[in-house]
Amino acid sequence: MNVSRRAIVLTPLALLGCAYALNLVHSPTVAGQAGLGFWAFIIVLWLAAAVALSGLSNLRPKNLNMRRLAGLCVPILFGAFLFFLWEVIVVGAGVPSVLMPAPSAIGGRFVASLPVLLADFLQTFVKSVLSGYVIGCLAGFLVAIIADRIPFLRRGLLPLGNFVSALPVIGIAPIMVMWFGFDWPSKAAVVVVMTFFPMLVNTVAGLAAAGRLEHDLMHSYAAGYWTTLVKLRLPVALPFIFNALKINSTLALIGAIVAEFFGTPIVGMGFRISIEVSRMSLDMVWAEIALAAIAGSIFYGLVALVERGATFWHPSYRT
Amino acid sequence: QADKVTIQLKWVTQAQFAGYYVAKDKGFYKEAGLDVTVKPGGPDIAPPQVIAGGGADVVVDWMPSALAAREKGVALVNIAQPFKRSGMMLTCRAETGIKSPQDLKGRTLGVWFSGNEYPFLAWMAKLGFKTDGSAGGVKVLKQGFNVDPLIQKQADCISTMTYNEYWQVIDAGFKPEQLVVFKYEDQGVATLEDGLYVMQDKLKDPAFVAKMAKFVAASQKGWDYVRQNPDEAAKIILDNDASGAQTEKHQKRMAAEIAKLLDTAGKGKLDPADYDRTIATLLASGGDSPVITKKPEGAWSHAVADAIK
Amino acid sequence: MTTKALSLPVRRASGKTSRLGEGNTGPVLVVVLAILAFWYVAAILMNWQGVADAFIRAGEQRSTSEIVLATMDQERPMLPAPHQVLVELKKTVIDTAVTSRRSLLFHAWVTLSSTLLGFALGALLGSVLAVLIVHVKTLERSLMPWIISSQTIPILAIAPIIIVVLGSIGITGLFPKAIISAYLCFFPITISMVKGLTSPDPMQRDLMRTYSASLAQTFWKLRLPASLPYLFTGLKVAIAISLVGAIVGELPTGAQAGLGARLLAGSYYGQTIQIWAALFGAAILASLLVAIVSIAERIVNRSMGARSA
Amino acid sequence: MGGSGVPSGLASGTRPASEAPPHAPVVDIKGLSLTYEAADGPVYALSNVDLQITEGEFVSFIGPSGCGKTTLLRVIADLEQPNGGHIHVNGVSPSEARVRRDYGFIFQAPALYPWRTIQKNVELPLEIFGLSKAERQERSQRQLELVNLKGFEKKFPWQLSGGMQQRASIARALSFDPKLLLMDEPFGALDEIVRDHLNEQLLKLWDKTRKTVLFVTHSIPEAVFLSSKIVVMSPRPGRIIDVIDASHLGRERKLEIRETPEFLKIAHRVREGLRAGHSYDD
Amino acid sequence: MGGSGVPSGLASGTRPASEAPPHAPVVDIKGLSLTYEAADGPVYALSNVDLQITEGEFVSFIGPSGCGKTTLLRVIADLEQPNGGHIHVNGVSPSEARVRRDYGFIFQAPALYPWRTIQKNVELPLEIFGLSKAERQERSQRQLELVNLKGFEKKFPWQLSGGMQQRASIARALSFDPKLLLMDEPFGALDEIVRDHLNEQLLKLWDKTRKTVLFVTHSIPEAVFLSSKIVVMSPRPGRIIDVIDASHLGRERKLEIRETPEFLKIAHRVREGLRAGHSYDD
Ligand SMILES: Nc1ncnc2c1ncn2[C@@H]1O[C@H](COP(=O)(O)OP(=O)(O)OP(=O)(O)O)[C@@H](O)[C@H]1O
Ligand SMILES: Nc1ncnc2c1ncn2[C@@H]1O[C@H](COP(=O)(O)OP(=O)(O)OP(=O)(O)O)[C@@H](O)[C@H]1O
Ligand SMILES: Cc1ncc(C[n+]2csc(CCO)c2C)c(N)n1
Ligand SMILES: [Mg+2]
Ligand SMILES: [Mg+2]
Repeated sequence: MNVSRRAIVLTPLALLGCAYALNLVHSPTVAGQAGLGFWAFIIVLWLAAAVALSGLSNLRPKNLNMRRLAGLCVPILFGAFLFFLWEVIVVGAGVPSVLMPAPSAIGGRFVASLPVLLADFLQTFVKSVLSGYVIGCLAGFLVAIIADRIPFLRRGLLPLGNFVSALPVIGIAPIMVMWFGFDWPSKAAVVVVMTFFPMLVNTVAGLAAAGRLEHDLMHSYAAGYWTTLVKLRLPVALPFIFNALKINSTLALIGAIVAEFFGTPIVGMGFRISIEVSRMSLDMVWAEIALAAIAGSIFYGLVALVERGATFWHPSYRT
Repeated sequence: QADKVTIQLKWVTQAQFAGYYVAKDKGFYKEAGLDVTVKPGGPDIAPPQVIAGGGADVVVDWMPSALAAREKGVALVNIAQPFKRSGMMLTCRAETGIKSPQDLKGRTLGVWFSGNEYPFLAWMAKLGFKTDGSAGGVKVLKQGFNVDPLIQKQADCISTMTYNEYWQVIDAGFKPEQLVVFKYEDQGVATLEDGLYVMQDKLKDPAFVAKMAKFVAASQKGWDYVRQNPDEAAKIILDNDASGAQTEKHQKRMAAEIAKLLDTAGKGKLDPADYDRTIATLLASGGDSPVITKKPEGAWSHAVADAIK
Repeated sequence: MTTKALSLPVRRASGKTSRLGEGNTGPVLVVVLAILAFWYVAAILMNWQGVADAFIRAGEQRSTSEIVLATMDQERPMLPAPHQVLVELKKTVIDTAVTSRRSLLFHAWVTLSSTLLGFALGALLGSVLAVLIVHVKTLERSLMPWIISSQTIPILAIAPIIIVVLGSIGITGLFPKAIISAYLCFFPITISMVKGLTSPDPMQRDLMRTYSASLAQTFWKLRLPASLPYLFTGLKVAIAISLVGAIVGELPTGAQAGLGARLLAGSYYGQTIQIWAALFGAAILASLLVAIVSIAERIVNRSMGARSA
Repeated sequence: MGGSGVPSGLASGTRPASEAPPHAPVVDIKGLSLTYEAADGPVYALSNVDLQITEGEFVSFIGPSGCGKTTLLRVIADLEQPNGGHIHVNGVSPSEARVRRDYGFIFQAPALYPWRTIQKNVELPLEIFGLSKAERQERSQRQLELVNLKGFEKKFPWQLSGGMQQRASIARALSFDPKLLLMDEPFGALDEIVRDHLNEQLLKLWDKTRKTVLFVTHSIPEAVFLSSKIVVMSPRPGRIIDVIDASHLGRERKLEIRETPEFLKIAHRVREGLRAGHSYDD
Repeated sequence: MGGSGVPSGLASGTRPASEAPPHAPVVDIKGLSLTYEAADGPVYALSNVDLQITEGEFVSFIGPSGCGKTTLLRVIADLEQPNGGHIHVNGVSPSEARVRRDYGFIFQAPALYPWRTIQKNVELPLEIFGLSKAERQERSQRQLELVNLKGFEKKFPWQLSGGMQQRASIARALSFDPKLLLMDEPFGALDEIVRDHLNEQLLKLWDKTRKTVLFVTHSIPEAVFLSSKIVVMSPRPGRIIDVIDASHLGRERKLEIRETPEFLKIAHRVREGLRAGHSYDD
């Protein structure tokens, strides 16, 4: 109780302090030459925020909606504080913007460049990532099934699956550009290669996860391979498969962006990042990174949401 | 006690940077009382970023990218310009029927970005071709690291360097008469390549200027040596290439071609006329994100060159 | 569910069929042969145009069979024929001393060392994060979204900054590459382990509660053993990704040595065969690493009483 | 898919004439033995087991824990491969019988699938056998009623008590009405009243449908009450030490017969056999 | 470390004087109720339960399947949080009692860890309580002997029969000799002989160590034979409908008392209560 009351008092105080610090750091006398006193103030704020946050996360309001709100507050405040630190350090210590731009600059750039960002997003995420992700995950899944269905192939396919597991992006990207041209299909192909292995390994492990008694039941019904697969083994494998989908959701994005370093039409998140780096427009680079982070997190969140619905019975969702 | 100097190159170890490797290998730096570390670059390395982060004392960069960095707050100053001429050109397959720059209209062109696109943009602006993919312009591809797009016919023309990619096209079975080349020098849009840049505030320190003077002089000695012994320079490059991927044939040719671009008269001292021409080209490049928006001030200095005894 | 507790998730011995054709050599051979055949056909088809073009450029008239032969003997093919890759592998692996920079083994070793260090760091970070997320409510809520965001940041974009920053505080060499590899590979471990650590069923957890076991005891005696099937799949994915990370990390460190440097150089100079050889090197390395994890998995499973499959 | 036949109980109409005549051996075992190979040496689970079960019999298996009752049922169900001896189920090999879906198996543990509701669990075999949705629903409703689980159709297994889970698994096996029922301690977790109730229901079902039932139990009264034949087993290695005929108690039995002298006599014999199978005799 | 105390049975020497006097309430429940929230509506598992159990009592719980026996034991063990009412275990809250390691729980299902051998499973609580290796081994050997599992120490759970697994879980709970034993149908999967044997052993143990035992069973004779008090429950919502004192049967009982009139009288009363809790009365 004590802890949470302290949190309720401390949180607004910390917020006020942060606002004051932000104001201070942007004033010409402090920006780039913040003194010891300023940093001491920041450290105090840090401590206050840490105490406030841990108190907040222990808060258990009776009301369900309030509880949801509290649950949402913690990560948001945590993130906001990270951004605050970033801003204060970059501005206060005068870090050159070519190394690390301030969040405020990035935000400004983000808003100012929305049309460009949208075009890049469509090119990279919608075209390359989504198509590559779907094909790659499907391919990994299907190969796992084939390997499972045909024991003879299993011992041949799985080692070969391992073989393609680490085909590095920078190796395959130029080849894919050569084969599939400059536009998004070559990036999608890179994503396919990158997402294939996690899905393969996880599906194989998932298909082996069903217990003996559950198998015996199917056996006693003389259920065929496919019936057993659909009614028993796939449900049991779902938690594994969703792990792969989650891992791949971020991997696909990295793959597509990196692949654009190796030849692309003049649009795309990777293209923008690579050219803006050399133009030293790090604020634009970080605006693209922010876009990638937002898109990736939403993508991941959707996968996690579907997972919760599909594997509600798994012990990890039963507290 | 030798002075330590770290130089960040713009690209991987190859004869393009032979002067520095030769100076190190032949002991020119040592004679000058310097202990030099040469850091090779790569597609992922932006020399201005490295120098701003304190990773190098001096960097090799192309002027457009250096000036872009300067506008973004990394106060780079050109202290020497060993390369007098630009080696960049656009190489087209003759069979496409391209004969003059006017024929480029509507074609697919491979262009290097990463700061190297400005001369191209300036040229297109001069020709009146749009580069944003709209009708009546040219179709631009961000070219990768090699000449495959030309060979695979994915592009009609690609960017090449006289000392490197052009020969890769030749090696791929093209005869010179099957190619049409447009040198940026000839098109009047050449920009300065491969200059030496340092951080502006460091130049206030006379000791640093003296050290750089020693460095530039010793490097120049290296370049002179390259010009006279291109084959030996190529060997030195091969010895220093950690990737083990370079071939002797290619590096010898590159050293020979590089020699043609070097400044022989000014001994690496930047000619303000070349500088002005580069600025003019860049200011003409237009587009919605121009590399520089105004004429830069103090972007070059003869302090180091003048300090050379 | 009581039934789950009765059996480790291990493939059910499918009686007679599983005994059949023990050993991997036979099946692997068949699959490899099938792939080789497919590959040759693909090589002929994909290289056809290039070869035909080359002959036309050379002004030579060739028969179909000659073109077919030539498709398997190009210097820069779209798809090199298997034997070309094998010859290159033999040249760079067997015919070259391992200490030479032209030896693929040398480069594989460079990459492997940063892979292993990166994997170790990543596994450590990944499991520490997973343990924290499973145990500390605050962290689960506040950390997970940021971990996910961190993974969507394109590594190649921030790798140079990491290198520069680490370089400016004096950390160079193996470590920066390992950091990049760790950054990429910790995520699969975290994801898999979080799922695995929460997979014991309620009754198994209740048992620990009745003993009023500490968090650490519950972790070591219940959560960790129960998480192993998930953990090992995570490790397999992670070690493969850490190899990718190590290779990617070689670019912003100047791509001086390692498989990444080979790939980049091969790509820069259009040496397709060299790219393929390096790709094979990476793939073989990955297979070995994954195989090692699989063997570890099997040993651990056996010691935990899993039925032999 | 795998199975070729719809189980007998699902076929509409009367039994085809081609099937084995009444009193043909449904289970025919000779010299059966089974050894589990374990890392620390073999476990002799069954040794030289001989057994004939004719159609329509109700056979109980009783014996000390670990004597091989479950193993024997699993061999008959083709879930375990014997090391030696002969075994025929309905005149064919266990595996053929399994593929023909000749039997229903109730496992010692409920083995419900946690992602399915209780109703969906009961309908699982019906789905596999390809019954229509309406038919499935009708059958699952009926069986859930029988085991007194009405109102729990939409629950998931982990929301049920131990005994309820076991009853759900009974409903699942009964739902497709197999001619041969293999039941491994189906009523172990049920209280006396429910147990008596289900015993009577099972007996009724048996009498009406002429099923053959193989029934593992630990309760001597239950075994005697239900069975036409009682098989007493003894462990290490698992073998049959007594086969007691109880058919003279008749097919239609009331709970009251448990007080009759015949009943008690048989029960006594079973108890003696059971005691002999144990190492301690206090 | 979570637990502060070594359970009473593990402390060497005699009981400290500071502990509660004999016949202090070990379990004290007033107006307890518990509702499970499920997607399709709440399940009222316990409603207004009152119960006092004093030290040294042997209390059996009997009732129809699904009436809340397991739930009640879980509440006492702090594995489930009640919605209402008061509950004290050894004078403190269930959670404090749990942290003090006041009790041992035998679950309805064996809940053995599949990656541990039988012996290691039995030693699990001892490891957690920090006993030395020698001590652990000595105790696990003794308990495995008691439940007749000698020779199976090195086996993994899936290599054991159902009844053997259950016995292993009994050995595990007994190994650390808790003063309060919560047993949820521990003997459900055991045959009569073993069951009788273990009943006697348990009774001896109880008499010797003055443990308090809470025992869920479905067997009326077992309940009457073992208990000093029998609690009869009824379902939907789970509540106590009868509490029968059986302490007058004495603490030292022989199997033979099952034939005595007192015994049969109590058994009859239990059966009546049980029957009342059921919906069907055929
Ligand atoms: N998969 C297995 N691997 C090794 N041994 C096994 C396996 N399954 C059972 N056993 C052993 O075989 C013997 C017989 O087991 P079974 O399950 O048939 O006994 P049971 O008569 O059903 O006992 P219970 O009444 O306890 O269920 C036991 O000693 C057991 O340890
Ligand atoms: N986790 C749960 N979620 C929802 N309902 C539950 C849960 N656990 C138990 N129940 C319900 O609570 C009631 C009581 O269950 P409990 O397990 O206590 O019964 P029981 O008396 O132990 O029965 P049995 O003798 O069959 O083991 C049952 O109706 C059951 O469906
Ligand atoms: C990504 C990328 N950017 C630029 C070039 C062009 N280029 C050719 S040689 C050379 C060295 C300059 O000193 C450069 C930059 C490329 N190939 N790839
Ligand atoms: Mg059994
Ligand atoms: Mg229960």
